[in-house]
Amino acid sequence: MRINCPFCGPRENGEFTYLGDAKPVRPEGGAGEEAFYDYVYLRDNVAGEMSEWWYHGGGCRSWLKAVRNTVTHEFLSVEAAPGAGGKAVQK
Amino acid sequence: MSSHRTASGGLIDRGHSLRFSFDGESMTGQAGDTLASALIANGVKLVGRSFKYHRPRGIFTAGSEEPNALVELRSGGRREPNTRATTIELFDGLEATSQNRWPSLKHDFLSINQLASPIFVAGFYYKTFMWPAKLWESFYEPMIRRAAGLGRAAETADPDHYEKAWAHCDVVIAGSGPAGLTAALAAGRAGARVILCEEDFVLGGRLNADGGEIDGKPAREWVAAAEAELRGMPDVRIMTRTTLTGVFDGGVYSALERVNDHVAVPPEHQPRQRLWRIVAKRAVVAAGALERPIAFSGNDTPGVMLASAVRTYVNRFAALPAKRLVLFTNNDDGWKTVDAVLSAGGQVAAVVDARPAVSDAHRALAGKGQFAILHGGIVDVSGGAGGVRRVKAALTGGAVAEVEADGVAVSGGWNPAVGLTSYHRGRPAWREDIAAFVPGALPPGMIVAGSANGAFSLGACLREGFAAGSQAAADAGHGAAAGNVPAAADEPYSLAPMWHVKGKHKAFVDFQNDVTVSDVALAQREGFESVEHLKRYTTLGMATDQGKTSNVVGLAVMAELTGKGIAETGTTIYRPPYVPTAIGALAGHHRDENFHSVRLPHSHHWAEEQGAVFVDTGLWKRAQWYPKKGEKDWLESVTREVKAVRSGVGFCDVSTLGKIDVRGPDAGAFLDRVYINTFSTLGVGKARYGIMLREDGIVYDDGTTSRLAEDHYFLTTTTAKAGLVMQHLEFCRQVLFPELDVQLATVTDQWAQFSIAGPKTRDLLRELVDPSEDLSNEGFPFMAAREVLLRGGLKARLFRISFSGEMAFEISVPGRYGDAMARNLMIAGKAFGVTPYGTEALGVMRIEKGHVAGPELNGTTTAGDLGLGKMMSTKKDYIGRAMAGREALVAPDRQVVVGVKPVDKGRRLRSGAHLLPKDASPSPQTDQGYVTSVCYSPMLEQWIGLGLVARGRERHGEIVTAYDPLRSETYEVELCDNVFYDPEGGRQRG
Amino acid sequence: MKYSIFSLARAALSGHKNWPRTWRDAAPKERYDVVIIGGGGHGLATAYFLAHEFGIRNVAVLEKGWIGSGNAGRNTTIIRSNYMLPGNIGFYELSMKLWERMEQDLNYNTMVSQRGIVNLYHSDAQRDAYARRGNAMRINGIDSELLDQAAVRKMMPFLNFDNARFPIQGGLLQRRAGTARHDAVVWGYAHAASGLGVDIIQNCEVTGFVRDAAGAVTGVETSRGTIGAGKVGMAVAGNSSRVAAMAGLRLPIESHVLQAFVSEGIKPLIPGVVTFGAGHFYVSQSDKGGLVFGGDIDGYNSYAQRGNLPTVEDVCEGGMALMPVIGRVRMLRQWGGIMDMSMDGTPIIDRTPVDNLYINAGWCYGGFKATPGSGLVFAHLLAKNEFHKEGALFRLDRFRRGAMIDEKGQGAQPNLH
Amino acid sequence: MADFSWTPVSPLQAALKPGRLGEKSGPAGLKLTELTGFSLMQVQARRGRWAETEAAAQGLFGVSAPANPAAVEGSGATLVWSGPQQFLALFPAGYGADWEKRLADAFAGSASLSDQTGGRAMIRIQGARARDMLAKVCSVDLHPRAFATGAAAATSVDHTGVNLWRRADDAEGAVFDLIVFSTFAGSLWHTLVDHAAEFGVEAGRHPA
Repeated sequence: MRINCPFCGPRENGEFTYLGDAKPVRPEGGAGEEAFYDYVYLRDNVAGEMSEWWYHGGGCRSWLKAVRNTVTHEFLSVEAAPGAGGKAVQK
Repeated sequence: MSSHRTASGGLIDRGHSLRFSFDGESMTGQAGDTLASALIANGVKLVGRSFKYHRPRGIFTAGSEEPNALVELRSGGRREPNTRATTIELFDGLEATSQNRWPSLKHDFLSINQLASPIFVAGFYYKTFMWPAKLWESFYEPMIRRAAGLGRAAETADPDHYEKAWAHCDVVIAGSGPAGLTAALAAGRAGARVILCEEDFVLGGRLNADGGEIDGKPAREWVAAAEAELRGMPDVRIMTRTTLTGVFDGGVYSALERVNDHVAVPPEHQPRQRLWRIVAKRAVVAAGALERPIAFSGNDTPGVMLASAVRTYVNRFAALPAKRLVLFTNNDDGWKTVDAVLSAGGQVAAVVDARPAVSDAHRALAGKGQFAILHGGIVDVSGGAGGVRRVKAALTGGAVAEVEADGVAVSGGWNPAVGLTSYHRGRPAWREDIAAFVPGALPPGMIVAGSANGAFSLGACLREGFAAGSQAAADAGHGAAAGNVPAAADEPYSLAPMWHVKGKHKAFVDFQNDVTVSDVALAQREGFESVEHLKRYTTLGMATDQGKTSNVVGLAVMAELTGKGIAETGTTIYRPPYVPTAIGALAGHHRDENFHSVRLPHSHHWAEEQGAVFVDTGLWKRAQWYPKKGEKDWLESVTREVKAVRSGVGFCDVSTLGKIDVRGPDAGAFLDRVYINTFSTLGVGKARYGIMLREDGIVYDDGTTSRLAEDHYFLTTTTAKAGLVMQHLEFCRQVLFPELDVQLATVTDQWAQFSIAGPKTRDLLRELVDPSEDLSNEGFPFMAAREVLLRGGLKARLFRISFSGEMAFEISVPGRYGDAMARNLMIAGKAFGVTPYGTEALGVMRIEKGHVAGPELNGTTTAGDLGLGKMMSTKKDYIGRAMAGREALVAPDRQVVVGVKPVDKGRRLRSGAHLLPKDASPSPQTDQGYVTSVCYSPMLEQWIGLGLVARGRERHGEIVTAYDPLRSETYEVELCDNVFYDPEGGRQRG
Repeated sequence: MKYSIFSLARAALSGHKNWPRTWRDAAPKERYDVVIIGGGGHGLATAYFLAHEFGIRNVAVLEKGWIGSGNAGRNTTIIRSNYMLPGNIGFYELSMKLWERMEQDLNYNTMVSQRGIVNLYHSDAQRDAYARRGNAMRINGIDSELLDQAAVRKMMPFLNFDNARFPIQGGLLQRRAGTARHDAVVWGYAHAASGLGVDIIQNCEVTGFVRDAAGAVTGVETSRGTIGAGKVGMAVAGNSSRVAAMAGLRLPIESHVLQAFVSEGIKPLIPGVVTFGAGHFYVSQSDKGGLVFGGDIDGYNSYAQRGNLPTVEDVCEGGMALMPVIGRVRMLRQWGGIMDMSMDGTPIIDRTPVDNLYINAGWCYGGFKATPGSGLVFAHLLAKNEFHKEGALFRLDRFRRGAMIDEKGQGAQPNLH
Repeated sequence: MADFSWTPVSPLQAALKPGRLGEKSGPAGLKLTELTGFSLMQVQARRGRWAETEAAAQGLFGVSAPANPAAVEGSGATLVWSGPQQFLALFPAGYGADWEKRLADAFAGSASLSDQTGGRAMIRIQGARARDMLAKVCSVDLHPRAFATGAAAATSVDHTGVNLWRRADDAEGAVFDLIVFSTFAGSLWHTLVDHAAEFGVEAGRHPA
């Protein structure tokens, strides 16, 4: 498997660590147990295209959001996490 | 020359003889031979025994698809079981031994299994050996296991080494037959970076056996010219002895290069084999086709061989497998064998052709060779271990003919080698016109050409290969190929499918696993009709050849029985690797001490000089203790180290802690979100202990973090979690809280860090630190942190933190001064009896102080369980806060950290003992926790420990039972506060 | 027909022409009391126990392909009950006891072979963790022994004791652990269940649930038509999320690929099962002589039933580091199975929020050894609508309550379990 | 009280044995040299401050900071890309003692700096077989066209993070520089030497 790091170019997947589904968004602090339960535990786990977090820890240490097909393993896109590098990000 | 060596011809080096032995018998072959061709040249017919029935078997093919001719190659640590004689390049001194026989190949005791073969049918073992139950394990299974397997693994560790490598190209090509070579020429001429992998040690594929004419030249000449042209291209790499074995995602291909299998022992510094990971934009699979047999009674008799293999041995290796041969074919291609045998001076006894008629040319050939053409099929072969003697054929119309012969060549047609094309689970498609499966849905970036694609004529192979090479190069961004497609004839194939012939005796489909036509029928009868059930029930195709010669025949027989047709019946899933691959090669360099890399703290070599004993902690080697002469065991050394610290001063390298620079204007706000406690309010020059949770509310890691400047925190993690915490913090920074302006840098290696502890710590530091620095309790209070100047001009960071509970500091200097720091600490502390201590003493002192560590931070404990619940801020959001409040995580009966000490002060404690109420009998209901950490406390002069115990904090003073059946121990312990030593903490503050 | 050496011998006289089908080839009926989705080991075992233990015989097992085509037919065949935590430990021991009588129960030789498992340890901390585990097993009446290095060496002298990056210090041994012939387990349960009247329906893919006005499940839509059901149990590990989604449920599960490997057959070398404590590698040897081995999951969500090279290399590196005598033994085949990786590494056997729909899922890579226990516990729940005492903690709501059963302590990250 | 002497010790002090290693016949296929005495600063732009960071680099070194994987030769320093909007500033042995302060002043407010001098070792890999050896340990395509002079990569060798970049070729062929975490350096050195052994290695050490 090769992952096309937007910063480094295509790299061997051994350089990356997988976290999982990028769809769940961390609730605001006061959102309560139920919202966090959903965020922490429930997954769509789709057979097909899925956006997901990968960490290029063996390279540029950027978190990447990839869209990958879980049936074919094909990567459709790989983009940097919103806060990768020194980009300014508005809350 | 040997008995079956032809007088001339072939690609062997007749001037270069090689000695070798088979089952201890000495023989001679030539350079350019394989073991198989050399055995054939020496007239050897019997080379192995089958798996189940131990039937005598001979060489069946001339390639990596060989089911029968497996040997043990070499000896001792280099003994290599199940090695196909057909792929072993002959070298001088080669030793090969037949396998799965006892006492000898000719007289094999377990060939009595053949007598029981009426019972030993497919799946028989599922129906028996069940009664009486206990006999299965004591008798039946051991008996089956003794019979298991073919060859033996080596007796000692493999003495050779292996390596792995990466290669990158535009186009990787599997196979260097006519299609592969033209693909390489086309892609190379277009300017593409090309890797051409050839399993064999010469290029050319079937051209080496079947010859033919290309562009008006003999095929071998054309191959030589093509090779020369390719070798002249700087971006074309030709890799012989290299099999493309797997197709992975993203254009990654695995290939096995047998670098030194063709010599007795690899030259020094060279690997035996090399595993390549080839990254290619495009792949051209020109892996050819594999001839398939027709199943008939006695078809496993030594001397029965695929027709194409006969031609390979005769034409390429100048070795005659039979002096008087019967050809059994259902297609024109098989007839090429007649030419080959006659030209080499052999006789053809008869051709049995399954088709009702043959061409005029073939009839003429029969006249010239003076043999009969029998239309029909072979119904029996007689012979035995000594090889084929007579062949009986049933003719169309009912007559039976018998001929004397010493060999049978069989051709049931060709199967494209679809393996590589199917490894992404694309199902091959059935093509009726050639009665074969051709590649179906291909992995991305793959093109198939030539006979691998079902194009069996030489002309078509050349055309498809050239087109595929051009296409692949263009897809990879290169221009058009120069030159014309080499031309050759499109010879007819004219196949009439035939899969098996009914006969009286066993007709084998899978030779190695002894699966017969009747086994397939039995499987069908019992409902194992799916091809996958067929495979699993009969073991068809599961032998070392992966069914390369048997699968299609087997499923064709099944299709006939079910009446479903072959297309609907389908194939089983093809699985990599294409050829079995040595586990050593897949491991490469990573074995023995090189299994994983080693991390050494900067003071390692100094510690080595001190005679330290080291312990593996993750990848680190850490000093565990520093034995002194005369100390009888580790406990004595560790006790001395602890006492020295607690009464004087000692130091320990703690550089393995993860260290992270957290910088930027929002560094404090950032830390507030990742720690349960607050760091934004920490003053510059101060340190604070912090705890991180996972988002599920469980403790993730702990450590001390110091604020060195308004916008700079220095965070430490545990040794074990260093990398993971960095990853987690980057996730927080880049994904969860990207609005915060914070930067993270790993500085674990940058700082050599030492803990200096003991009442005389300040005395030592006053020696080491520049006198201008105020180290007094007021000038440098507990939990202060700042940069200081050392004598001699070096700057260091000094932290007044204590893990040991003593008056202690941690001092950091840039890594390259770590060695000097260790040495200087010895000098500075000499007058105070400074004692270096290792991780054991560190552990003892942390247990004495009741600090939690790895065994308590086990991934299931909450901050509350650890007695640190009060640190959880209620004024801010942080990772894990919401989930930490779930009912079961705050339940009153949770197992929480307590101290444990034996009631009998002389008793040793052991981690892992479970804790039960006093006098309770052990049961799941009475199991209330366990001992997590223990040590001998030199200060308390007894063993002490920490444990996780249900409601533990309410039970201080209670006597409970420590139950340790694994070590046959049961004893009483008292639950107590987890701080055993200096609970008021005066020592570390003083 | 009863299977035995006598029936075999009799059949041999007639050229094995009279063997009946191992299980009946059933066509779907209009309605069943219980429909089990998934003709793997768990589904078939559930059907068997429904019929055999609870007398519910109007049962169908629906399989989208051929029975055993999922993880039942693509695992490394290990059986063991060396668990540590309440919930798991009793359950896996229940399962182990059922393995020990399976041949007699099913009249089918599933080749249960209790040659033991050794989990090697390489550090004091690992030893302590195994001591905790082994003692927990003993407290639950399960055999376990803590071996020192000498004992391991005596048992497996071919391991790398002398030249290792992480020297072997000892191991935790469960002698009753071992292996079983995975396909035979599927066929054995099919054979026995079919004999009790269960309909096993292959090539029948479930495409949806039939719901009544109240939302309760009353049947399933399949590629072979609608089939009514009193209760529906799903046992489709690997695809649990996809099937649950048809009922509108989201699960605390991710699907991951686990690769497994077999070598060419060699003469007996490895006595039982051995796991490497300093790398991702475990191995046993089949009755045919192949080394059956594996390691860690590939680590990314996948439904592809195939993995990638880094994991292959990682596993073989572990193998060579542990036993360098296998350097010249060849890997013959590699394959991948889709694991239902749950959020705490522990399975789910429970009712669902949808009436009449029951779930058996989340087996991570421990599903094979659980087969008989899972069948019995799930059948108990389906038959009585009550939890079996050894399956009472595998609840779906444990994540909401914070009552995770996390043997590895990795938290809500499935690819780390 | 005498002052203490603070002698820096290379992380390769014990591992590196200068001289000919591996295959002894013929000319050495490659040279492996530890470069010592360098200073190294990790520079990470603060949020929204990449332009200022670049300007500061321009002012100090007379070149643009690398915005993509490249190693840029500036006046007095090599700037090696190490991730998005961050780079390593590498100074040769003997660069002025006030280097840290000069950087701190220049990048104040625009970038966060972390001294990594003590945390890395630097190895030069050069010679006719340099690429053949690197192909065994490095998954990056180092073909001269794919990895031109000045190209850099943050990648992993033997599961260890490294920064690798290509300098101008010399008479014997390609020249690569590599920096690695100092506590892994000895292990990596052995790995490199093992993989280079078949080509013959000349091992040495000299100031960066």
